[in-house]
Formats: sequence, C-alpha cells, structure tokens
Amino acid sequence: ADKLTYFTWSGYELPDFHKAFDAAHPDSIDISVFGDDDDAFTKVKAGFRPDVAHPCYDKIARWNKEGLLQPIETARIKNWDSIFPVFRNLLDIQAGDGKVWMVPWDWGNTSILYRTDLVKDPEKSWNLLWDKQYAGRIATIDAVHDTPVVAALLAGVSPFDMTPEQLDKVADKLREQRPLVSAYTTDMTSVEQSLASGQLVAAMTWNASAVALKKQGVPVEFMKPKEGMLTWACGFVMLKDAKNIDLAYDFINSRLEAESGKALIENYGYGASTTSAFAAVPQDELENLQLPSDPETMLKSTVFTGPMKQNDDLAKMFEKVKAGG
Amino acid sequence: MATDALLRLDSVSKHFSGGIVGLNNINLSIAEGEFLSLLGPSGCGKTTTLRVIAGFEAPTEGEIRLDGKDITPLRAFDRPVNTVFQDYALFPHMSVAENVGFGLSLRKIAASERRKRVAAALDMVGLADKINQRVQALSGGQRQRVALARAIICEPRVLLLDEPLSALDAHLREQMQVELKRLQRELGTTFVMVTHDQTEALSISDRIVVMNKAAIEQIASPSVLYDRPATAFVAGFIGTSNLLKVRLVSRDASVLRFAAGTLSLDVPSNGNTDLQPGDGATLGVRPEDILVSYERAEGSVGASVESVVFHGRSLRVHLLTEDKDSLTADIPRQAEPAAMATGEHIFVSLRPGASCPILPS
Amino acid sequence: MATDALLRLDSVSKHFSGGIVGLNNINLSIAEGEFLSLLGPSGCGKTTTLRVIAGFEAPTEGEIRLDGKDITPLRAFDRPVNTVFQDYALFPHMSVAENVGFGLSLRKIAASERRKRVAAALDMVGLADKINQRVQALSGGQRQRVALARAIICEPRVLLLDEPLSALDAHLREQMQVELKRLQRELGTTFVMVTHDQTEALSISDRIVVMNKAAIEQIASPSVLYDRPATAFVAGFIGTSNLLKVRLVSRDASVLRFAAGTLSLDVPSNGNTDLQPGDGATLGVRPEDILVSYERAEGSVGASVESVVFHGRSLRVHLLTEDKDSLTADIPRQAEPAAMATGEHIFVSLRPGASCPILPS
Amino acid sequence: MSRRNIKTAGSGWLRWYVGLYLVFLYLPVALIPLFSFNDSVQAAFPLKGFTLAWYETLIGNETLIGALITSLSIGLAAAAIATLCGITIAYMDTQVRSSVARLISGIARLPILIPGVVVGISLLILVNLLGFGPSRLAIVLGHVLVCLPTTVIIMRGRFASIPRSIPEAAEDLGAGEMIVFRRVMLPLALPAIGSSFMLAFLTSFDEFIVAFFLAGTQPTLPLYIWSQLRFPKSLPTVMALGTAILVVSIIIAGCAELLRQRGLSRSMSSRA
Amino acid sequence: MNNEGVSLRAFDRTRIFRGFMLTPGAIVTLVLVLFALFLVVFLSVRVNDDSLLGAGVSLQNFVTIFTEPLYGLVVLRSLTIAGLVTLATVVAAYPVAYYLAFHAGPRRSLILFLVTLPFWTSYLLRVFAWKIVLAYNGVLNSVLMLTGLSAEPSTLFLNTPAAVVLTLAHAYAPFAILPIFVALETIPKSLMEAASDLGARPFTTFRRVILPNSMPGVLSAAVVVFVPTVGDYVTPAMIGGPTSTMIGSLVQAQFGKANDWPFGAALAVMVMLVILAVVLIVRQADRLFGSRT
Ligand SMILES: Nc1ncnc2c1ncn2[C@@H]1O[C@H](COP(=O)(O)OP(=O)(O)OP(=O)(O)O)[C@@H](O)[C@H]1O
Ligand SMILES: Nc1ncnc2c1ncn2[C@@H]1O[C@H](COP(=O)(O)OP(=O)(O)OP(=O)(O)O)[C@@H](O)[C@H]1O
Ligand SMILES: NCCCCNCCCN
Ligand SMILES: [Mg+2]
Ligand SMILES: [Mg+2]
Repeated sequence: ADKLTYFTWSGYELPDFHKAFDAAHPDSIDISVFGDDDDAFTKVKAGFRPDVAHPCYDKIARWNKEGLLQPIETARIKNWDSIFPVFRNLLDIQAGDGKVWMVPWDWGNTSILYRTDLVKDPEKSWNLLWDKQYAGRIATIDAVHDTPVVAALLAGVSPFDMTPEQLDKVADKLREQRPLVSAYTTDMTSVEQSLASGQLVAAMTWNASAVALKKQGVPVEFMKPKEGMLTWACGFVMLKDAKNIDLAYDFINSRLEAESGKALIENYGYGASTTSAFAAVPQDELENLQLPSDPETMLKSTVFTGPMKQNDDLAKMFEKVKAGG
Repeated sequence: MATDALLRLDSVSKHFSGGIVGLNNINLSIAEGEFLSLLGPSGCGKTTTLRVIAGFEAPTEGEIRLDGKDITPLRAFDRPVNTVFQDYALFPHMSVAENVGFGLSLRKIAASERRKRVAAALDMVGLADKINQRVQALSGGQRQRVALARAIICEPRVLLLDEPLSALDAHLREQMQVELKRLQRELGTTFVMVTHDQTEALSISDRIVVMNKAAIEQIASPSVLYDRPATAFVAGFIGTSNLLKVRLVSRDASVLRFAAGTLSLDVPSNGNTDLQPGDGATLGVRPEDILVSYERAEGSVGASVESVVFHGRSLRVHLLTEDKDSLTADIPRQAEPAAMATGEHIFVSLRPGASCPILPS
Repeated sequence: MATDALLRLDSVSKHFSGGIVGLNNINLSIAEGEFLSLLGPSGCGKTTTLRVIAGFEAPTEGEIRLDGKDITPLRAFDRPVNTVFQDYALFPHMSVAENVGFGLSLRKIAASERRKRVAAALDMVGLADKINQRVQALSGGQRQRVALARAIICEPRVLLLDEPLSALDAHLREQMQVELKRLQRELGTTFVMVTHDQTEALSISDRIVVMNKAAIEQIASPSVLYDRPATAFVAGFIGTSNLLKVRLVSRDASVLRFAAGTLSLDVPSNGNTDLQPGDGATLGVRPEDILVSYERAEGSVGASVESVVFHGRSLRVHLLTEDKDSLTADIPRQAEPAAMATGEHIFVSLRPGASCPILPS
Repeated sequence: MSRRNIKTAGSGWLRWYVGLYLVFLYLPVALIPLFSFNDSVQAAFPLKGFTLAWYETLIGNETLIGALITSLSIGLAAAAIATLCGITIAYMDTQVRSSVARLISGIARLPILIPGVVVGISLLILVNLLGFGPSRLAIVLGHVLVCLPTTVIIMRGRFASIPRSIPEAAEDLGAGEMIVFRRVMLPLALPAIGSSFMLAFLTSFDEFIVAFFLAGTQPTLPLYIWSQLRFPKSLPTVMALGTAILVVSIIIAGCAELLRQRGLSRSMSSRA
Repeated sequence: MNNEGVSLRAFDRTRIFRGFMLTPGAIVTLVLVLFALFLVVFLSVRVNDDSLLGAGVSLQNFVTIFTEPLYGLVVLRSLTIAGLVTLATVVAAYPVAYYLAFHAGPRRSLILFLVTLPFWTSYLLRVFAWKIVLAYNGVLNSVLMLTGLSAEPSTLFLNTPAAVVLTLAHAYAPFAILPIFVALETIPKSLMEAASDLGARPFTTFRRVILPNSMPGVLSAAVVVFVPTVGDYVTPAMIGGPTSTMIGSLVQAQFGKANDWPFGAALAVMVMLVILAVVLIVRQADRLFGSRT
C-alpha cells in the first residue's frame, strides 16, 4: 500500500500528534523533516514531492506562486469548524469555493526572552535588542518574518507592506543592531544553553523556550513588549501532485483531533488551532504556559506575522546586513 | 631487409624534451641467439637504446622490427623481451621470491613449477638463502642479482641487460658472465647488454656496438673491434690506447715503419693501407705494447715517468716523451725495471710485432 | 689506542633484525690522509661499514673514534664525514647545481663563492654542461658523478665512497680515479672507498681491507695483498688466482719446488716458510703466470682447453689438467699458440720466476 | 632496534606535540560522553548528577537506528565508489596520461569548488529527471560527488610518487596494464587507498546539506541529529548517541587492529 | 601469425582495461559533475522570476556582484578565514603526519586510528562541544579563571572568527594529516640520510629536503581544507557570530531565504573562479619554488 509522505518541521513529526491516523492506517506514513521553512521551500521547489507539508502562514503566498499547492476541500475536514475563526479566516489561505490552501494547526508567540538577574527591570520594549549595554550578549532570530519585522515596527514602518524608502529605514535599523548581536540564529538549543549560562542576557525566541528554561529554574522572563509580541501560525498544505489524497485528508483530520492539539500544547507550549484542544487542557496548565485560551483576544495586543509583500526584498536586504553590508 | 635479423632498429632517433638528443639515427640488426653488447661513455644513449627496444620510449623517428615485423607500436608487455634495469626497479612490496616469480606467475605456470624455477634462478645468482627476504634488506649487489634473476626466469626471446653486473665484484661477475653465456647458449636467447666494462664486453659478446654521443661509432666482433677500430674514438675507448700522431717512414712487404719524433714504430702491414712514405697517420698504441728500458736502443725515445700505478699483475706507467707525447704503458711487474718510480728517466720503444691499429688521421 | 689513527672502529658489530649479521667484530684504524678501500664479495658488509662510520646505523656493539674521540653517539650531520651513496640519493626536487651546492649552502658560504665551487666540482666530474638540468633527466653514470661532486665539494675530513665509479666506463673511470687521487692528496682528505673492482682498489688505495661474511679477512697495502694474501679467500678474490693443492718436493736457498701431480712448480722462496719437503700447501697461481705450449717440457702437465675467452690484450683460457685440476690461464694474444680453441690439448707449466703466494693449507 | 638512535633522536618534543594534538582533538569530543551522563538538559559545568536516562531514550529508538544504518550504508557505498573513482581517475591520469583521462581528472577535482547547496539542488533535479528521486541512492551519488576531489587528489599524489621504472619493470615482465595495476600499483598505493576511503567515509558520515536535499523519507544520522538538536531537551540524548557511536567505533576498530596486528606479527617476523 | 593473434588479444585487453578504468570516473564526472557545473553556470546567467530555472539571459547578477562592495568584502573575509584555517590546520597537522611517517613505528596504525576516531561523532555535536569549551561558563573560561589568568569569564571566545578557525582546524584535522602522511611516507629514507650526511641538522633536512618533497601532500591537504572552508556556512553560522559571515552563507541564503537562485548561482560561480585562481596561483608559486608536484 502507498504511504503518505509528510514534510514537516523537525519535532512536529511525533506520532502523538496523529494517533488516529496511525490507528486507522498503521505504518502508512513516511516523514521527512526540515529545520526552517525556507529550506523546505527550496527543497520542494527543486523537486521534492511530499503529499502533505507543514509550512507557516507567511510562506503560503510563496508556495502558491510557484504553483506547488492544491486546494483542500474544507468539507472533507471534519473539525474545520472547531478551528479558531481568526485562523480559519486568514486571508491568504482562502482558495475560494469552500477550499483553502492551508489548514492551520499550530501557532505561537515570538518575543524577547531575557535573564531577569542580568537585565534589571528593562523597559518592556523590543528596544532591549538594540541596547548597547548588552552588546555581544544578545541573540536574535535569523528569519525574515522575525527580526526584520521587529526592526520595521521599531522604525515605525509596516512590516507587511513598505515602500523602498521604508525598506531602507528598516535596513538602517537592522544595521544599527548588528554590532550588538552575538548570533543570528534559529538554533534554539544554542540560544537556550547560552541564556542559561549567561553568555546571552537576552534573545529573541519562541515561547517554547521560555517554558523550557523556566522549568529548569533559569531566571528568565518572556517579555510582553509594548510594540507587541509577534504571533505566527502554521498549518498543513497539500502538494499539487500529491498521490495519496485520501490519506492526506485522513492525516490532516487526525491532526485536528483534540488530543493531537492537546499533545502539542503540553509538549511544546505552542497553541493548537482548535478550540477543542484548548478545552482538553487544564486551565492552570495553560496559564503556566502563558497561553491565552482565546487567541482572538491575544491577537489584539500582538502582531500577526502574515504574508509580507516585500518578503524577498526584505530577505535579501537582511542577508546583506548580516554579512556586514 | 636482412632476413636473418631477429631484431632491427631502422633509423631510430629519440629526441627528449628540451632539445636533448637521446638517439640519433641508429641502425642496428641483431641476429637470433646473438650476444650483443652496447659500449660507450656515460650518457651516450645506451639505456635509451634498450628502452626503445623494450618499448618504454617511443622512438621519435624510425622503427623497430622483430622477426621482420614492425613492433614499434607494440607495448612493452607485448614484446617477448625482458629487461634488467640499471636501477633494478625491484617491486618494494614483494619478497625476493615474489619479485623473481612475478613474470612466471603471469604466465599461468603452476605454483610448484614456479617455486622450482624461482629457486633455480636464485641459485644461479647465488641468493638461494635470501629467497624470503624483503628486497629493502638486500645489499646493492644482491638487488642487482635479484633483478637479473627476475628477467632471466621468463626466458624471453630478447633479454636486455642494462649494466647487469655493475655492482658485482670481479669474481662474482666473471661467474655471472659464464652463467649468462651458458644460459644464452642453452636457451638460444638473444642478449643485448649494456656495459661499461670493456673487458666484459670483449669477453662475452658476439658483437659489440660502440656508441658515442647518441650515435653508433662501430659495430664489430670483439677481436675486430680490438684490432681494427674504425675510429680514434673506438680505439681510445676500447683499449685505453695511446693515440700517436705518426708519419710513415718506409714500407716493405710486411712491415710499415712509422716515426713519431725520434720514436720509430714497426707495425705489421697486414696488407693494410695504401699509405705512402711521408704520409701522416694516427696509430693506436696499446699500453701493453710499450716497452721501457734504462738503456737507449735503436728507435727508442727518452721519456720521464710521470706516475706509476699498481694494477696487480702490471704497473700502469704514465710517461712524457722527449717529443712531449703523453704515453700510457703497462709494464708487467716481472719485467725490468721492476720498481719504476716517478721522475725517473727511461727509454721507450714499441714491442716488436705489436699490431697497432692505423686510424684515419 | 694508536694515536696516529684518524678513524678507528673498535670491535664494531652490527646485527640486523631477523638475526642477520651485517658486521661481525670489525677492528679498523685509518690514518689521516689515507686512501683505504673496502673490497669484498656482494653482501659482505661493505656498505654497512660505511653506514656505521657515516652515522646512519648505530653499531650493535663497539665504538667509532675520530681523532681519538668516541663519535658513536654523534649524529650523521655532526660527523665531518661525507658519503657518496651507492644508490646516489640525489634530491629529486633540486637541479644538478642545487644538489651539488647543498652542502655548501649549509655552511653559509657566499652565493658567488658557492657558484664557483659548484661549477668547479661539476667540471671535475665532466658535467659542466648539465649544471641546470633536473636530476631525473640524467643517465645512470651522470647521476653517479653528481653524487660524487656533491660529497666532494664539502671537503670533509673523511670521505666515504660507496662504489662511486661503478656506473662509469673504464675510460672515464680511470680519469675519475686520477681526479680522486689528486683531490685526496691536495685536500689531505681521508678516503674510504667501497669498490668491487680489484684493479681499482689496487691502483688507487694506500691500503685495502678485504672483507668476507661480515668480517675482515686482511688489511694490507695493495702490493702486499697481491703478493702475500693472508688467506686463500684473499688470494682467490684479489688475483683470480688458481688455488692449487701442492706438495713440497725440494727446496734450496732461493727456490721451493712444489708439485701438483705431474706439474712441477718452482717458486722463489723469499726467505719464506718453514715447509719441509713432503709437506702439503696451497699455492696461489695467477692466470698470467701459467704458460701453455703445444710441446711437452720438463715439469709441464697436459691439459685440455675447456673454454677460451677474448679479453682484448689476452685470452682467458680455462683448462682441465690431466690431474683434474681446473686452471685459469691468461695467454697474451701475441704468444703462441695464438689461436687456441676449445677442446685442444696442450701443455701447461709455471712461468719461471713467478711469485706464487703460499697459503696455509 | 637497528636505527634507533638515528630515527628517534629529536623525536622527544615531537611525541609531546602529538600528545598535545591528540588532547586538542579529544578535548571537545571528550565532553560528549561526559555530558551524556549528566543529569541536566544544560550541557554546562558544574555537572549535576549521574544518570543513564539519556541512554534509555536511545534504546529502541527506531528512527535513530534507521538513521544510523542509513548513514553507515551510504557512507560505505559513497566511500567505496568515490575511492574506486579516485583510484581509477588518478591512475589513468598519472599513468596512462591520455587526454581524456586528464580531462576527466581535471573535472573530477572541480566539485570541491561547488557549494553544497548547489550540489544538493542540482542533484535533486538530476535524480528527479533520472526518475528515482530523493533516496539513499541519491544521497550516495551526492556524497560521491562531494568526496571525489579528495580521493582523486590523494590518489594522484600517491601514484605520481611511484618511480616510473616500477610499472615499467612489471610491464616488461609481460604484465598487461591491468596486471600492472592490480599486482603492482594497487598494492603500492594501499596506504593512500586506506586514507582516501577513510576521508570519504568521514565526509559522507558527517555530511549534512547535500543529504538534506537528497534525503527522501530516510534521514541520515547527521539529519537526524540536526533535527534533534533543534530541541534543546534532546541535547543530552544526542550526546548519548554520540558517545555510543564513539564506543562502538572504538570496539570495531580495536578488534580490526588486533586482528591486523596478529596478521602483521606473523609477516613481520621475517622483516627487517 | 600466431604471434599477431596473441598481441591483438593483448591489445584488446588493454583497451578493455582502459575502458573499465575510465568508466566509473567518466560516468561520475560526466554525468554528476558536469550536470552540477552546468546547472550552476546556467543559472548564474538567468534572471530570477522565482521559478526553478529563472528566465532570460543576463549578466546582471555579475554586475551586481562586482558593483556592490559587500560581496568583495565577504569574499575577502572568506578567503582570509579559510586561509587562516588552512594555515592552522596544515601547520598543526604536519608534525603529526611527520611523526606518523617517520617515528611512530609500531604505534602508527594506533595513532592513525586515534586521529580519525573523533570524527565518527557528528560534526554538529562536535561544534556543540566546542561551544561548551568556549562558552561564557565553558571549559576555557574556567581554566583561565582557575589559573588566575583572567578575573571574569569572557564572552569573547564564542561567536568570533577565531572560534570558526579553531573549530574548522579541528574539523579538518584528518583531511590535513592523511594526505601529508601519505606524501611523507613515500620519501626515500636515503634522501634524509644524504642531507644529514652533508651536514644538515634535522631542521634543515626537514626544511630543505623533507618539506619540499612532501609539498604535493601539503598542497593536497591545503586544497582539501581550504576550498570547502571558503564555502562553508554551517560553522560560521553556528559558532562564528555575524562578523564571521562567509560567502557560503550568502550563497546558501540566496537559494533559501532570499529565493533568488540565479543570484546565488552567480555568487557560487564567482567564488569558484576566485578559489580556482587562488589554487592555481599557489600551484604555480610552488612550481616556481621547484617542487615536483
Ligand atoms: N636493513 C637491513 N636489514 C636486514 N639485513 C640487511 C639490511 N641491510 C643490509 N642487510 C644485509 O646485510 C648484509 C650486508 O649488506 P651490505 O649492504 O653491507 O653489503 P655490501 O657489502 O655493501 O654488498 P654489495 O657489494 O652487494 O653492495 C647483506 O647480506 C644484506 O642482505
Ligand atoms: N627523460 C629524459 N629527459 C631528458 N634527457 C634525458 C632523459 N633521459 C635521458 N636523457 C639524456 O639522454 C642522454 C642519454 O641517456 P642514457 O640514459 O641513454 O645514457 P647511458 O648511455 O645509459 O649513460 P650511462 O652509462 O651513464 O647510464 C643523456 O645525456 C641524458 O641526460
Ligand atoms: N520548531 C519551532 C517551530 C517554530 C515555528 N516557527 C515560526 C515561524 C513563523 N512564521
Ligand atoms: Mg644508462
Ligand atoms: Mg653495498
């Protein structure tokens, strides 16, 4: 029998997340993982053809433009309606006619994680990552939809649509930061180790890192910057020439089961896209994880990283700035 | 095309990069079963000649024929020719036995038979006790003998030997010469040997090729080469001859009388020459044909002893005549004056009946 | 401790792994300015001796003294000794000039001076025109001469030469011998030379060491070695001597009369020996001291010609006497019978006055 | 014994240096086992306590074992092919010297210049064109490409340093080119072959970027480790894994070495 | 006649052998290498339209590379870092190779094994280990503080070019040791004896005889270390900090985050040409110095 090929973030392939699928189709899934969804896109563009992939929302436009996706019929998604409306209605996933390009599954926040003992009572602002007194002891995330977005916010520019002049302003902001940064990285293992050791005093991280470090007793705080945390969401797409459509639907459905979302929340501290998942997690645990049970309200105070019109230009600019240009 | 030539070199030339001429228009034909020696000064092209025959160097011009067939395009392994290399070229990763047996093992000869022949070959070169040694642990002469055994064992049609005995003492060398000669006769193999040892060449060869400056000076049998060298170069090279500028004084039926200053030299004419009295010539006078004495005799010339070198059975004496000719003489130790010393004054004459090559002037 | 010895080897032994004895209790002292040759069969330990002196092999036992000082623990570069290697060991990444100049460049000699001396050294070995060549493009003899130039140029106290002329023809070889001898005299350098060429050893050396089976057989001057070899091995090795088992028949003041079967041999006694008539002995009879004739004479013995080899000035004839002794004779070509042939029957006698070494039986 | 005073004099400091160098090589590596027994997710001093918990998570981890097997088989295959190509290309280049051989040898040394991403992407395109797509075979091809320059360079150096008269002597004795190659040149090049193979294997066993693009659904060990390393709490497990690999390779290599030495001591007995 | 038949067969055997010997190399180079080379060169002259192979033909990418000083700067930085890595690796490895070739005796295979053993652990893991050594509370800082050489831990070891050099010099150790070892092993002992005999002390013998004769190995090692290092991006990213950004990271980013393959390919082509030039210059210089490579 054919197997479903699933291409996902490393760590997001755990069987706990699709128990129902495994029960219905034992030994029917082949998994391939990636470390960031830019690499994933590159590999798929070069010809890798999984059935289902797991990019994030801000990349959907790029995948679509390349003609890599096929629409998913929401009618075949059993739990479609239990998905939070904010995610269900995301602009760029609409494929019309009861179809979507992506079925949202996970979401979370990006902010500054800092050592409370080494950074005393900081102003609640992203500006901490631009603070010269911490030169060399700051790390930030090496992705267009993170650091440049923040730089844009601080430069007073809309991250999602900007003129070339505004892009220059963002570039200047990033250049200002570069000498202070000890590392641009997506490697949270290193970042967490460095925060724990004191090599770093503050770093842009995802909320899972905050949860993990606190659990180890490291004195850290996940900041709520006045400019707003970044919120991201990711989900499942079906590739254009997917061979195992039925399996794909079964798989996505299994991932939308409450227990799947619950496992996600409890394992990583990231939000699931379904209300049912939240309902399944005890309230105090959610509080522990600083996860609001309603992303809708949270999103009022955070910046949702949707598609950026100038994504590629920003990316190129960001690369140059990092290299010293 | 001589039909009885086994091996022919037709107008073979070899130019190396950098404009160095290794061989210059070599013509040579070698008969089946012949023992041919290449003789000549260092760098004259002897090794190059062998390499061209063996197939390691493609001649720049000319062709090589074996049995009348052009083998110029053939690779070394397709030529029924084996070589004893000047630098031995033993396989460092093989034992003595493996080196010697290498050729046989290629010919699909049964292991037992091979072992027997390897043992026999090593026996012949006196290395039976080194059979399992690594070749690095051998002395120079031992290596050379392994190289010899390795080439001989294959019984090729033509065996090329590049100074195969140069690292051996006279004793072993003579023994090996006899062995080589015996082998050659028994197997009917054609031998082409490079040597720098004139005596060796004279004693072992059917014919000798004397080379000089990438070209052939003379090809002849040992005695012809010795007695009638074609050029002064050959005369000088073969016999350590004194080359004397002489003038023909008179001649009769059997004897030519030459003179070099006051020294008079009577040489058997052997129906030789059409020199007329008064003509100039060059005479090759061998050291052993020079007699010395404390007394002046008719036709002798005074000379002073420049140096005396002990050669065992004889003394090699370097002389300077009153006519300022340098002469080398070999004086038997038993002869008078027995104890010659540097600076002495003596008289020199030519041994009566000595046959001196008369060379083009 | 002999005070006048420049170099001494005291009870030097060298054992290689695998139980091979390279040197067995060598004692040797070499005077300043002496020209010493090591002579001996292949594999007897000549190269090993040089390597021990040069400092490449540590003796298993014994010590080496230079100027009375124990240099055994000194490394090769600390010994004022240079070597001409049997396999040349030229530096492949250097040109001829760089090879030769290497030693000088280590001695911080100005470049201009160095160039001059390199040119002079190459001139001496006849390779002035190869000065800028790569060493790979040289012939065997040319390489050997580069190795020679490279070692000589440093003017060491002791120069070790491992068959330095083995790849050269007789002509060049004699020339180089003269050069070596001149150099040695001029520089006062001590030379220790390995050679397998008896004539070379006899003609060039002040003393000769004959080695056999890792040990020394005899150390003596050339003429003593030639005339009075201490052992049958030396006699056989030096003069290609016939070793004849004889019995003393009679003796008078100056002559000993020996007999081997019907062959009678009169040998000058030289006050020699205390042999009594009837005693057995071994006589070393040199090939050139054997006379042959077609007619029986008193004291001669009949013999058949086994083989005749042309040696240029003489014929080397292998004979089997009626008493079944094998004899080698060198017959001058001018002597009768001039054209001896295999199978002929002739008569053999000893040249009157021939001095034959009498050896311990 | 024989040349002891010549050979080892002055080697005193050298021995020290080699010792220090080994410390340098092992300093970071030794930390891996150390932290694999440390009862903390943080790989930092001071050590917390001893635990075997990280090893327990290794046992029965099928993905991991699968990745290990994948990497080993890919490494062996890629190293074998790359070494084979290295030997043949270098041999044809230095011994036969035809223009085709030289051209191939020149091209074969170029991929070292091509960035890994490009190798990965182009081979992914190629294997899709060829029809078998991302797979172990694809990674093997990718790694052959990556290792080829190294093997060719090493083998060329070795073949070029064998005196010409050696193959000539073999040829002269009647050995055709194949036999010269097999019986003379190959044995003489053995140390270089070993080195080539080792380096190629190490390269493949460690290679990440090309493998990322060419991996289908069977990750190689570096891919697996890398994906694990993205989870801070997997770090000790990965350390345990690293330690296990280290120990197993020590055992395997130790056994091989023992066997080899036993074989050697037999053949050494006649040696100098 | 008979003879002819034999030699004809031998001729065929040679042909078959040569064919066989050429085949693996030819397939791999002509199919794999040329395809990759062709693709990168082809892409480099295309215009990015986000599609797989771009569109049109243009030299615009190269114009950009040569007009923006950044790329020159990064290439220079890459060459410098790679040069330092190569120098450090080769210089540090040489004595080890030397020891292996001449002094190790029966310990040779053991040490060879010890030298390659650390590289059985994953590279990423080793980099992590280096981080532990270099970190704020790492081994190095602890040692410095314990020995009183410094008062407080330094953050200056990690995320610097020096860390990259160190890590890479470690990572490439066997790639330097093995080729040099192979080269040293082939030098005839008699050459060293000859040098020593002429009065060269060990160091002089080394410098004037051993080193020149081992240059082929040293150059191989240098190439095998230098070239991949120039294009490396994992190590700088993991342990080098922003000031160590190398050209490899830029190429990588064009194929990934920036999604401009043609520009990435152009960068790659440029780097390849630069490296090729460097290697050729070094080789030429080596020839001038008379090595026999
Ligand atoms: N490294 C070694 N290991 C074992 N045996 C050796 C070694 N070197 C030399 N021998 C042996 O020691 C003996 C003496 O060797 P040496 O090289 O001194 O001979 P030689 O007198 O120079 O001979 P030749 O005239 O043939 O060069 C030989 O039997 C040789 O096989
Ligand atoms: N590969 C080469 N490249 C350039 N010149 C060479 C090459 N091989 C030999 N020669 C030159 O060709 C000439 C003839 O060399 P060859 O080796 O044939 O001499 P040879 O007669 O064997 O001398 P020897 O008795 O010294 O061995 C020499 O001058 C030598 O320098
Ligand atoms: N393994 C970490 C998953 C983090 C998700 N990345 C967020 C990207 C935002 N678009
Ligand atoms: Mg020659
Ligand atoms: Mg010797």
